[in-house]
Amino acid sequence: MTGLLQDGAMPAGPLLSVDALCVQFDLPGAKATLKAVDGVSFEIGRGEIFGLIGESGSGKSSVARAIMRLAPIAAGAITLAGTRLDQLQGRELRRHRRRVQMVFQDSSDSLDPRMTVRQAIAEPLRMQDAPPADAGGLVASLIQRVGLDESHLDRKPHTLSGGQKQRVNIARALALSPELLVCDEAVSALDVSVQAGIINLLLSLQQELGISVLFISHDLGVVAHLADRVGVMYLGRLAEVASAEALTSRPRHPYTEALLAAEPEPRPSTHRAARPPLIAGEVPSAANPPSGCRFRTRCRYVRERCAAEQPPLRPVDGGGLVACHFAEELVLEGRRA
Amino acid sequence: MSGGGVLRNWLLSDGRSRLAASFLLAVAILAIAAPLVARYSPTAQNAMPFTGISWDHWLGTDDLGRDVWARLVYGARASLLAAFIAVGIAVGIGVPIGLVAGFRGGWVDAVLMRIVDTFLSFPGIILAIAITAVLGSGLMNAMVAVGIVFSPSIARLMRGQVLVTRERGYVEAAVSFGSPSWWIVVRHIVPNAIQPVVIQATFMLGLAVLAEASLSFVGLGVQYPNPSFGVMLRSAAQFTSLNPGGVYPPGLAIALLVLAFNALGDSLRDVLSPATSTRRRIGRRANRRPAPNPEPNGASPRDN
Amino acid sequence: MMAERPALVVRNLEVSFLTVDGEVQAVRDVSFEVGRGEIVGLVGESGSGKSATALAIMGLLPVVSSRVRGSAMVSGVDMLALSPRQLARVRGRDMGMIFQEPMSALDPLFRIGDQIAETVRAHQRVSRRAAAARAVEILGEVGIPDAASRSRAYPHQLSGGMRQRVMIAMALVSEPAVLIADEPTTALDVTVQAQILGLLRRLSRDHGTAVVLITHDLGVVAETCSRIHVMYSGEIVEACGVDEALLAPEHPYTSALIQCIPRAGRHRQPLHSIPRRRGSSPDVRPSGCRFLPRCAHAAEICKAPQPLLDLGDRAVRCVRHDQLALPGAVERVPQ
Amino acid sequence: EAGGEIKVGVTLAPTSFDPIVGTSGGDAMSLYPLYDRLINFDPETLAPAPGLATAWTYTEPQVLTLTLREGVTFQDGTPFDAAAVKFNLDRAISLPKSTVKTDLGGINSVEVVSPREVKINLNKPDAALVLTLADRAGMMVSPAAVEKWGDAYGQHPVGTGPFNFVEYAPGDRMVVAKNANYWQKDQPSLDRITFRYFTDQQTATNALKARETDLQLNVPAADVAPLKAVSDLDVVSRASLLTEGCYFNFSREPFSNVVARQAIASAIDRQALSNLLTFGLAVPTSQVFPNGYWATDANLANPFPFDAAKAKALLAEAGHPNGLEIKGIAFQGTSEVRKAQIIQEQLKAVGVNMTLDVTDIPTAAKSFFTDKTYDMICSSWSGRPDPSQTAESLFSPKSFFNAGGYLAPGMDVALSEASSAQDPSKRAAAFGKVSALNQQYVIWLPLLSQPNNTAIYKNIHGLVPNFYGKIDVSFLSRD
Amino acid sequence: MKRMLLGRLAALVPTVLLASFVVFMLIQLAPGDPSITLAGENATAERIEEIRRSLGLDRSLIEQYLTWLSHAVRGDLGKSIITQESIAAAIGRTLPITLQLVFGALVVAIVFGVIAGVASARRADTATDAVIASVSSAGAAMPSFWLGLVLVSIFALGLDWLPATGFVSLAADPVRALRHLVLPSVALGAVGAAEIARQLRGVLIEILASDYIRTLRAKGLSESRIVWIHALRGAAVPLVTIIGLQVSRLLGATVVVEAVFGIQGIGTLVVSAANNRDYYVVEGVVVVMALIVILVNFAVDVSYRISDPRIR
Ligand SMILES: Nc1ncnc2c1ncn2[C@@H]1O[C@H](COP(=O)(O)OP(=O)(O)OP(=O)(O)O)[C@@H](O)[C@H]1O
Ligand SMILES: Nc1ncnc2c1ncn2[C@@H]1O[C@H](COP(=O)(O)OP(=O)(O)OP(=O)(O)O)[C@@H](O)[C@H]1O
Ligand SMILES: [Mg+2]
Ligand SMILES: [Mg+2]
Repeated sequence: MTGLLQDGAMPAGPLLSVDALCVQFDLPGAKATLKAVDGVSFEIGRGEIFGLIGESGSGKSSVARAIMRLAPIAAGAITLAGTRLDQLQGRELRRHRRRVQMVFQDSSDSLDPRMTVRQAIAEPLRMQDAPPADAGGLVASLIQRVGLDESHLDRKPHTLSGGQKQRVNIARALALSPELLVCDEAVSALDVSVQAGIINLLLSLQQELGISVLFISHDLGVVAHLADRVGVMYLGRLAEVASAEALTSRPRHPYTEALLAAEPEPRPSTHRAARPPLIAGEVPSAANPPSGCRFRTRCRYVRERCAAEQPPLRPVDGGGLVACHFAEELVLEGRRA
Repeated sequence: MSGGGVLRNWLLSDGRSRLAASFLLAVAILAIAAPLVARYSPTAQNAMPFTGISWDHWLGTDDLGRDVWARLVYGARASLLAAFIAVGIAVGIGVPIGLVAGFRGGWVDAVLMRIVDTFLSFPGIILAIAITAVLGSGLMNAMVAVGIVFSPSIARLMRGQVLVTRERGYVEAAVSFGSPSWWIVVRHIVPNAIQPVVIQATFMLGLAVLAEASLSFVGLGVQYPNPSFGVMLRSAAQFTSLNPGGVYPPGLAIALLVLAFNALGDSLRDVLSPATSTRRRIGRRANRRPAPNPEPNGASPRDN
Repeated sequence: MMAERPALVVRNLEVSFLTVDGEVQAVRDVSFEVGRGEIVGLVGESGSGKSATALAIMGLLPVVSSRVRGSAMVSGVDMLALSPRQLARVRGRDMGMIFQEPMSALDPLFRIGDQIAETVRAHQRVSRRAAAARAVEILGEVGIPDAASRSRAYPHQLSGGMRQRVMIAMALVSEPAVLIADEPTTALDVTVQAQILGLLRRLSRDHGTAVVLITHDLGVVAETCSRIHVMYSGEIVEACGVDEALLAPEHPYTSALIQCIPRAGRHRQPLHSIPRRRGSSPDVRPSGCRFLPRCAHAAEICKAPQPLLDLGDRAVRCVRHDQLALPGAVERVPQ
Repeated sequence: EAGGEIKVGVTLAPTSFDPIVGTSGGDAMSLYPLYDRLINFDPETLAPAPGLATAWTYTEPQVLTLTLREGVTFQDGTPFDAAAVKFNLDRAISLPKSTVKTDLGGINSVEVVSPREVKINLNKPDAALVLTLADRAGMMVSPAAVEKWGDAYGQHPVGTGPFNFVEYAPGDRMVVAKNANYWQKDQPSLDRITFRYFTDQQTATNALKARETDLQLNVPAADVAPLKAVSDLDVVSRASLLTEGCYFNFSREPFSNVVARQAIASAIDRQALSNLLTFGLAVPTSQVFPNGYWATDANLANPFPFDAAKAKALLAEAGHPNGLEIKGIAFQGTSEVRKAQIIQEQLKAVGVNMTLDVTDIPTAAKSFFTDKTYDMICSSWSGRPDPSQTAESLFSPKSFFNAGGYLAPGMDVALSEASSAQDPSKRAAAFGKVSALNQQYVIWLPLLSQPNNTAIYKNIHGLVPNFYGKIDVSFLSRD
Repeated sequence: MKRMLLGRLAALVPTVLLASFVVFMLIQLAPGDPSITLAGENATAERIEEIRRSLGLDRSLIEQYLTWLSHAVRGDLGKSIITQESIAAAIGRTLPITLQLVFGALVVAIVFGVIAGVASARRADTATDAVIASVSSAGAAMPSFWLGLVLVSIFALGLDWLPATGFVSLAADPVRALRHLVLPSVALGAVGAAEIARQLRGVLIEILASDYIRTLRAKGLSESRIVWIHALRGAAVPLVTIIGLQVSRLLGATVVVEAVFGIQGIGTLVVSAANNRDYYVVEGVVVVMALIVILVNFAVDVSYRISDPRIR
């Protein structure tokens, strides 16, 4: 078993492994179903930050919610350190929930407007079978851990700023000492300076606590900054998985290339190669995806085989995984510099 | 400040709800202290009918020579009690049904909502008449009927609220750290879903007062010889030729009571829903206090 | 470029809102101009007054609860001095505006073609049919394929990018001199954002439209605009060419903003984060530099009121601008 | 000037246009224009007067012979003759739905003697029969029409009356038009009458005030004064047989005890009742019949006038020294409920607490008279053309209205004397005895004698009020 | 769309059945009995029992209901126990009257409600708004029969402008019909107008503050076009909902108002039938009313789909 982590101190094997995950939704009215996630597999190592990026509707949140057991899992396996999360039910499921915690995008919606910050952070603790003796002290240390002070504990959410609310959410997610933290667009709604603060916080938490993070964003810059490895999703499938560094400097999938090209960069024109957008049109409907390679309708390298055959996610030289028939032939450009 | 501005301030300011609340409080006190303030028994026929206003009879007497003021005061008792009973029953039936339907969903929801729809498909007063016919006459029975009639709309409202609340992020968060369903319902869903129900219930208090009047008018819900506003209005309405003014004391009492409950409901809604409240308050403040007066340590929506 | 009269000239714009806590000033002393065919960026953090500025120019702020002072000249007419009726006549004809949320900004109950045709007929005496034809034409121009049949679609039947194209078509159908775009791409995917920004650039160039592009994304400004106005707390703190701002910001806030953004080659390194303000209330504003409570370079002199210093091709609201060597988007060779 | 149309406001909609099927006393006013009765009555005395029968004699004590008017035809052209009379009476006795079966219970058979003469054979002497034929039982319907319509006759009434049925919108209005072939010369004067029925008394009054009706029957006491104040409007009041009073449940305590009933009789202040209930218009009475009526004994004094102290004493004597709880019931309707409340309050003053349930008339009547689940109901007696009908109904132990079948000592003798005597003065004396017994044993407690009020615009002429309290508007005329 | 509508119509069947069953049980459970009424004033217990048997009232309730239902589905609502009139005919006679009344009241409610609602939303938080709010609160606070009494005493008896009582069919004589319709329509419609004004104000204020209205302003549309074409169209769904609810309320409220104006509509029919325990009339009327309400709700549902392209 060749894990990505070479460090022998860690127990062997990934913390989380997602195998051929499918998430389906029944469309209201019509009798059709929508495959929001269609056969996605990846692993997250212990202490690793795994980034997931993709355009709106590509199924990022559905993956996250499936891991949280909040979305219906149609097929596939989700294994957390040997436990099949997807097969847990009832009490058993509730017991295991604490092991994976989530920070949601909408920081205010995920806090009950009627609860004080203290109550919100203490709530997961109360829900445990054996609540910790010093819950109060724990709450106080958590709030400081996320960079707020105890004076915030008795406030109601609506008196806090977006960044402060997101800090409270993080504190609450940490209360149960999860092994995996899922951040679904946790910084997307925030101003850049606030976003920077939260990113710094997540980084320091990850480094100090050694927890694994699934970090979802549509902002390639942020994901690339934070993650060890990044998965690129397109229409319910993974197009490419690679280390952040490799992905940005040497993309192997045309979609990744297009994303990099479209990323607006705050650099003076002198330091930036002007490139026309490499991609036209928008993501097709997930209810009725293209045959074969799902990206083929927008791909500038499209060939006949793309419509006929679905490219598997396969290893390529250089360590990454790519779902493109022609990954070896194409010469793709990385970040503009 | 323009004349319009003054009028607007008077009507739209919190004064309106304060006025409503004070009025209701006054009515409640009068009702409780009825024996002290009434001066006569509400059923004593101790004068000629329709004496008109006098020192002995502040609001005159009714068709049986009873003191209208005394009957009004005791009637407030009956009408307020009736309103609260009806709304209590409506909430008591409607909220659990809506909660169960909204939270459980599926066939439970389908069955409950079909029943609710059925009850909603009868014109309310007709259903109330039918239920009163079964339960027998009398104020309490009539208000039980009104409560039953009101309950489906509470159930629908509650269900809708539960459906919305169930999808909120904090509920999902609670699920994600393993909270049991009962906790989520009790701690998150009910407190956050109940607000519109409370507002609606306030409006319903007014509607119940009106329903009491209507049922009394068709002769149901009356407990002779005890007064309620509806009973008084009905009997006064029988003598509009002889005593045209007779319909005003009970009619105005009903209208004012309903008005007060509605105003209270309105202001409750304003206070509870931020969208309208700020708008309204801004408009008011703009007129009243042009100078900036920042409140110290106001909470900010920004930071870092 | 300066030979021509600018398409939009804003002078000393002040906007305040009447709130529960009294009158709150959201925009103060904002002046800028935009020439024909020029795209000017307005950036700043949330609540810095970008939208308030735009809405004030358009005359779209609530009449009851806001106060606007100053002037905004479009084709020689001061928008802020017009009566509501006159304003309605020039809106959409001389000035157009597009908004952030293309879904909620279109009337969901009307076909897009009709919504555009309605705009045409509001300003020109043309037949229904001609207006409809014009709608199809402009839809084609903003890159909507099969415009004739798509014009009969309802907004919800379109994707986000398509809707934003419709918004642009609607704003430009009467060929206004000025277009104000308030975060037009924030709700869109990056790939679509790139397309829309390209479209804006093309249209501005082809029609000579002056564009005010409001965004909080410095990347977007860098790719689209020639000049940038950085707003902080209702004031313009720095105004200059985009490249100058990114290379060598002179206001600490501009610099800090640039430093917040994750950058290639600094994987996992802590990002710069503008420290939290000390006073918690946004309304208790310092009489001196408004950025002072959060500024890393604050000095005693900053407590004095700060005028916008005119430095020729650049304006900065910082007395210490010449004492500081602030980092930009690229490592600078020390001078 | 003959001709024209009038609109009559009535608060009692007819229950049927088939006279023997209808259930309400108020039907008569709507039926009079359509039907003639065998016997009429004198409006002043209620003495029998010629109707379709020009003469009526007891040829034997148990045989009543009627001589019929000549030249009368039904509105559908069917001749009116002895066969028609036999048809009608036989129908009234045999039709399952008939509501006059009891009234005609004394009839054995009906014989056609000649086209103009009918013989009615009785089981026993029945002085009341003649005036019974002045009411709905004497209204003659066309045999041909009954034949034709069968069960639906009620929707297509045909009589010999002065007006033809035109249409009826149930509960709303009935329209009748002049019968050009009416047997009475130059009658009727009007071309058309519209009856408008109102469920609400005030609405009826409003319609009158707004001149949407020309006259209103049975104006309640409360509206008499206000309507009198309207110019052009007359209110005609006339004493009637309608008497307010209370029924007791004799089948159980407390009112199986005569002393308790006497206590109630003493507890009621009739003048106060009149003042409140009728604004002083009704006349206090202790007899079932109104003053001035031939069956009324003007010399009879009330043995239990209002006397609260005595009422209390009687209560104690009856074994209720600490007061009494009784269950009362009242019919729906403004006046009924008011009456009950006034009496409730008056009884309270002597320590009798009466609870009060209010329901519709049939249900209340069943509860009280058939099921006997209440102690007392204060309502009224609407009167009958013949006083014997009244006396039998109220005092005979077999009567429906005698809840508990109480028979006062000597009452049976007095009753049969009253119904079988032929000589009016002897009958009057017998009724005096009946009334005296009623006063003593408080069987039915008479309280007020109600006048009947009709409000009529001054341009309408010919109103003849009567003791019976049911006005016939057929022969009015207008300017 | 058509299939979907048919499907939804079919889904209404159980509601109607349940409604008819509930009413049937309710009225039969009520004390009292039509045979008492039929038996007349001084009937014997045996006579009443005989009538009960002949009416089939001695059978079990379920049996009676099923008999009723088997006739009803064939369109035969039976005959009135008391008057022998065909119930279908009785409803056919009274329903148009009540519907005309309900229609008049709806017109009053919609016209006044929409005008007031729009006016106060456009001038939100001004004196106009305050005055409209006060008037409409007062309108909603008055029992409609009381308002009826007051209107009659002022406009019919006092000023003699309009008739005090009665009813004329619109088909028979439109002018007189309208004169007769005015007062009852106002009495009935006032509450609805107040309700519509209040709710519409709230909805419109929200809509007028929405993004797409801002777009319309930015496009340079006139304010009246924005309000009357765009905003009001946006308010159509809630507006139609309120109107739908009003129909149900009005059908009930006529019971009371018909008495005040001496109109013999379906309300009067059902009340007097209920008083006489004329079971099948009550059942027939209430089921027809429920059917109307259910159909109105269905129509409301359908109109959502028409007025809002997003709902399909
Ligand atoms: N509860 C649901 N019911 C039906 N469809 C859903 C549901 N949740 C998501 N979808 C659909 O599944 C697909 C994937 O959605 P998902 O939210 O996972 O995408 P995403 O990548 O997170 O997008 P975004 O960036 O917009 O958050 C979309 O087409 C979405 O419309
Ligand atoms: N209608 C209003 N009433 C009161 N205050 C307002 C109103 N609109 C805006 N403000 C205030 O004015 C200031 C500037 O707001 P504005 O919307 O212009 O910011 P912005 O720069 O556009 O922010 P964002 O990036 O979030 O859109 C803020 O403090 C805001 O709270
Ligand atoms: Mg997502
Ligand atoms: Mg903005």
